[in-house]
Amino acid sequence: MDINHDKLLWMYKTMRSIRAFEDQLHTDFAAGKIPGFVHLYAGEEAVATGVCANLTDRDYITSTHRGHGHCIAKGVDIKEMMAEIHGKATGACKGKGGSMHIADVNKGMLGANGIVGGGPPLACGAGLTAKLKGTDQVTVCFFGDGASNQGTTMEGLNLAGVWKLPVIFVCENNGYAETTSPQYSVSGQDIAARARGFGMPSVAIDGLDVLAIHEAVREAVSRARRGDGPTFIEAQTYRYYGHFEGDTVKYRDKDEEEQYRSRDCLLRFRGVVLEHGLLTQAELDAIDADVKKTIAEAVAFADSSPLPDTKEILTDVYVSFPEKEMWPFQAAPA
Amino acid sequence: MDINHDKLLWMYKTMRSIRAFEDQLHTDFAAGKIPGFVHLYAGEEAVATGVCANLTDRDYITSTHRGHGHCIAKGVDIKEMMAEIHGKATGACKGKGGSMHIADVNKGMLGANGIVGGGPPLACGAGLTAKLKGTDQVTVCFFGDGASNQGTTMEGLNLAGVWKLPVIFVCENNGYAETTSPQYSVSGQDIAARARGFGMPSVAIDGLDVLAIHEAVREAVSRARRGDGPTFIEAQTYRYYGHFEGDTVKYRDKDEEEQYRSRDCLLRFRGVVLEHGLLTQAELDAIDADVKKTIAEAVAFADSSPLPDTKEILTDVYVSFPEKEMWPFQAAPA
Amino acid sequence: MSERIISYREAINEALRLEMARDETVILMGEDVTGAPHSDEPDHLDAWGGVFGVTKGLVQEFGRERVRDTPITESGFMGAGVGAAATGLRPVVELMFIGFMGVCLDQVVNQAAKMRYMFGGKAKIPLTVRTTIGAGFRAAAQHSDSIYSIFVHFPGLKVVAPATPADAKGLFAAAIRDDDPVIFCENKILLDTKGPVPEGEYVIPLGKADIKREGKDVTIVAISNMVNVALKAAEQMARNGDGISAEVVDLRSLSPLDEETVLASIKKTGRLVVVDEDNPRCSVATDIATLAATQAIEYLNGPVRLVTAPHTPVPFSPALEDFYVPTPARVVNAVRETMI
Amino acid sequence: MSERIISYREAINEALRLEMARDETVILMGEDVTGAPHSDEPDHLDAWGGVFGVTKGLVQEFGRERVRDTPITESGFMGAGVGAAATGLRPVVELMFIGFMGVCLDQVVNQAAKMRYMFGGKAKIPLTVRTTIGAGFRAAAQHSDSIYSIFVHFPGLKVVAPATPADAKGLFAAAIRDDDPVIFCENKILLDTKGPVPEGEYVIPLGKADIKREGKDVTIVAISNMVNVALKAAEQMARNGDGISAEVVDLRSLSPLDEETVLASIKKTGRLVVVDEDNPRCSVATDIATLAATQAIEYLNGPVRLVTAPHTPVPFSPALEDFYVPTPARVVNAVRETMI
Ligand SMILES: Cc1ncc(C[n+]2csc(CCOP(=O)(O)OP(=O)(O)O)c2C)c(N)n1
Ligand SMILES: Cc1ncc(C[n+]2csc(CCOP(=O)(O)OP(=O)(O)O)c2C)c(N)n1
Ligand SMILES: [Mg+2]
Ligand SMILES: [Mg+2]
Repeated sequence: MDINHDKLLWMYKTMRSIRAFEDQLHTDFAAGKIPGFVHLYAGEEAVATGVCANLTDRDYITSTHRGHGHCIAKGVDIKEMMAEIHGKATGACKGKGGSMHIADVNKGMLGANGIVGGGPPLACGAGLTAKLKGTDQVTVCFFGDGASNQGTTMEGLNLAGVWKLPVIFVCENNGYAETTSPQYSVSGQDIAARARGFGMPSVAIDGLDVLAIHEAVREAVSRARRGDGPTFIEAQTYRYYGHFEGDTVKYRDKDEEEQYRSRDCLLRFRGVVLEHGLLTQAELDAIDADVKKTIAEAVAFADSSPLPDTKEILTDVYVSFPEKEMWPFQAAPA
Repeated sequence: MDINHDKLLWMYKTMRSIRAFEDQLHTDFAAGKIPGFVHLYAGEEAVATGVCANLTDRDYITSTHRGHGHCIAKGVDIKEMMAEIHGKATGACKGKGGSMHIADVNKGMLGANGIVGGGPPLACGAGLTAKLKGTDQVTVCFFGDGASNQGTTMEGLNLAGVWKLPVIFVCENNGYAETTSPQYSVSGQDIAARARGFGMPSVAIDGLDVLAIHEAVREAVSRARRGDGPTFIEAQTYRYYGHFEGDTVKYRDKDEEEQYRSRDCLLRFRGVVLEHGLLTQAELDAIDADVKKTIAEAVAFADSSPLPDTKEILTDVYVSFPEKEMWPFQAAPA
Repeated sequence: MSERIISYREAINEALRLEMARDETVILMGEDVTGAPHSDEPDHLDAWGGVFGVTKGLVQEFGRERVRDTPITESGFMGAGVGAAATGLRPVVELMFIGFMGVCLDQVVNQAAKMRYMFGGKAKIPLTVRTTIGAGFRAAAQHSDSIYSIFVHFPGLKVVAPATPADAKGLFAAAIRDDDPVIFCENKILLDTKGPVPEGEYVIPLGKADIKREGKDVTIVAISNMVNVALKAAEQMARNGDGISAEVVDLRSLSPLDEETVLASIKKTGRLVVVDEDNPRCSVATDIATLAATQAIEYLNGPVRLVTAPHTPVPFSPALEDFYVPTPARVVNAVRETMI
Repeated sequence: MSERIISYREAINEALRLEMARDETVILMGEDVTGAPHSDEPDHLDAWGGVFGVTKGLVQEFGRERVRDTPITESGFMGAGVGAAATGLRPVVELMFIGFMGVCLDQVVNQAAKMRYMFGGKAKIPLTVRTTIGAGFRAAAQHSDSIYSIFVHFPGLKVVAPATPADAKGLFAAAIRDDDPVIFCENKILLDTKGPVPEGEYVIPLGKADIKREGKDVTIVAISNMVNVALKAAEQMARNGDGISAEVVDLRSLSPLDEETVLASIKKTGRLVVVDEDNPRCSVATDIATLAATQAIEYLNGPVRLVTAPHTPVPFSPALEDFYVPTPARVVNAVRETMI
């Protein structure tokens, strides 16, 4: 295996961080601490991690409503993420975006997105910037099995193909779009096959195997950096919790979930690295402890952070706009 | 050949009528007689004709901005079409729609459409009605090579596949979307291949050969009537005039056009039917004369018809709506 | 008609159930309107009944053909609704949130809304689009819009936004029966609110505003949940020392607009406040102010006042979102300003 | 600055050329903005320069990478414009007709408009969307809309609609340089109109209305080509026996709105007529009437009058379309009605 030690440590830490972050939110949501719609990534950690292991800060990703894993893997600050989800002024978006809109353009994270299919056109745009500026930056576009049926997604595939953009489409097929399986929603053999119809290299891979994902994406990334255009990767994965927090998950069987849990990406990674002596039990345990601490600190940070001041409601809409036009036809309320 | 004599006569008459109708408009537009955007179908007659030869009045079609041929082949009244294009009260749409919106729902013609990609979702709806009402009606969705890149078109393909709708997608690949060739705009091998990615039977055929089209669509129609779902047909064809009237067609070479004209669908059809003794020269000539008369009558009808009364501006927006709300915040002008 | 206390959610479900039983051309489609369309196991069937549970129980009664889950393909299924409406069905299409209109607007405003006109009256489009509006759900900028104004802007559409369970039932039935395309706006915040609703067939004609509270000093025109905000403000003012008597007009139907009821109230009270949660520019709120400016200016004893959301997207943080949505206090202030 | 007489079309072309020369991050994309993107033969290159020839000659100067034809995939390339803007380009995206917004609205109103806010200010979207508006072209219901009002409705967007060649040049340059997303509305009917336009760099700040004619008896607020209609009406009235002196305010910038200029004029004249070709409900016209009703009611000496299109789609037949678009005669009538 030609992955260096640091990268293996990074992979484990990233997957573990995502899992711990999501488990924490799951608990805190149940306790009534978290407002709004929260879509957890637990179970799918290997995908974001295996993908982002190939990227630098200068590369871009676009994400989805289920974006926490992508954010963490792309290096968005965990404390700021937690504060954002709590609606605090110290959040990654000053509390204005919440779980569905966490972004950090400086880290190349172009935003979670509340619109299914919102990301693929944006990814083409980031790819176009790299192409026109002549950099070797790549953009990864994450989206779900459900999103593969949205016209905007298919337009993105075609446009990236026509313009040979350095974009990698990663379809996270977790078996469900809310309650609906791709068996019902995707016409044709499968999602990867559909992408082939757009003339791009396309593979379906085991989305629970972070090393396999890393490998497939590595190839795609070098293709993109070489200027050879887009690649499509369907990663077959599973989400452990409901579509969003509060979902009672009555549309699938409990044993399906258990079967997937038995193939858990973290368990599997531990097994492989220990078996091959790539990482030690002590290294893994240290990461576990470290992550636990990070998450606890993030919660404490979120808890102790102030709510945004109501004055903040008017800022960040525009770079410049006359302030009195922000309350048209009326005086600003006290 | 198992096409009966009447159908052959109908095919020739239909193609000839479309050609004559379009040539007339081309002349009249140049003379300044025709207002607005007019997209002519000349050159592509075999497609609409070969397709509609398989349909009854109870079947549906959706069309495009280049809809005259579809209308004529589906049986819309030629006089009313001509009057519509002239903006007259006697037009198929009372002069309210014009060339880009000719429709006749009673003939199963669900409208030309000014929005590229507007038709495929509508076609799915007509297919859904047939499916839920348990009739054997089919719907044919005509669209262009350019339209194949529109998200709405691809959504239509997927939805028809998922719901196994009795819809036939006929892509009229005439080599250009305005000035843009599918070589540039369609990523992947070709349009028919892309459709295969949606899991439906898909063929590319010679769109200048009305008999080949008739044959391919016949199979698709029986598949649809049997309840076996959608089919995709890419018909390779060519438009003789500009994208719209007034276009000076500088984006393609004159010899390309001449090459296509040498393979003209009408010429070819005449050759085949005469060679095989299926129709006589006299029959063909009679149709030519007949069509000439029809078109002349249509022009006379359009010319002598009145313009719509300005009162008509308010009608047909709704089935029911308070009349005074039609000029909100103001009195109706005199 | 006998009444029971049921929720806004139940009222809509009941109206849909009754209309589907009454007319077999009425069908429902949308994402997860049953849940688990890939499985026919009874346990899975109807797992959701729509993201807010509004359509629960319908698939058992009417089957998967008429209660139809869709892929995530809003242009596809919205257009299918339009095409089905043009060919003989009476579809109800669920668009989960009004903010998703961006991915399917063409089928609504260029196809459904214009088709009859473009065809010279030769088609009718009896389509009802059910969608949700309203902030306050901590759902952030893309899931909290109330952008009904953009549909009101388009000739060819009708737009309805009920504030009470009874209005929800009666107006939804009317929307389904109507032969024109209707955008029916359900407020997420109201789904659990309860009120008396007539049993059995109950239809409220579209296009009629409803005076939810009579008063003589000021007219407060409000929409959807803002009717409740206006009523609270009116009660506060009645209780207060100043004893202002406010009339609350629930617009209910945004297009067509019941100009008579609004104008009669303005002429009676001589003062106008409009409360609207939608974005302020080019909105139903400015339409109502325009009614006054064009047709009742000589009756006004003070300036018109608007109480709306600011010109910003909907913020996520509860601290900001609660400031975003108009409050009774802001309405009371606005009323005072009309008295200056 | 020296001026020449050039057309509205040439003015836009010139502004784009200058901005592309000045800033290499400025790019143009849209359908057929050159023509024949599949062929590099010089004869084919630039065959169209856009459907109205507005972008002719640019590809020769800036090449196919920066002057970029697109497939018919409006969501795809509009979104690519947004994504490119967020990552360091300054894209100009051509949407051929504003009525096509239905197939790509999400990328404009949910992505471009909201991104900065949702990200807490961590992105800027210097995107300019060029699109065409206006009836009178006999282009029927789907190609004749002037629906800028729906963009004005959305916080996060700016909206501009110039009426003269000089304004077209200056405002387009400003739109490109602006760091927020701007919808720039070119009127098809105005493309061939000519007027004096400064040479070289010329930038008109966004957000400023322009008094195109001074007057003292009535304020006529107008947008785009309606400015010309208003000016004709004003001239007629000046020549007429009644000798009414009308002030014509060209809004130019629809969002942000130049409230000061409009209000100052209303306060001066005491009368207001708004002329707008867009659909009347929830429109810029009702916004202007609302300005008067909320902030200048005590200055009004008569009712506000609106002159707009009817609440119908745009009809095709010239006989109907000419009745659809506001005329000087209707404006004159409306002015008279403010005097009653
Ligand atoms: C345009 C749009 N349509 C519908 C929704 C509602 N919605 C949110 S997530 C979701 C399912 C998405 O499924 P998939 O793409 O498979 O992603 P997953 O949730 O499985 O990660 C739906 C329908 C939305 N947010 N945006
Ligand atoms: C949504 C939309 N985008 C763009 C246009 C402008 N337009 C009209 S026809 C056309 C080309 C269509 O090409 P194709 O689908 O190949 O049909 P053809 O004209 O060749 O018959 C374009 C771009 C439109 N009418 N609608
Ligand atoms: Mg999924
Ligand atoms: Mg074509």
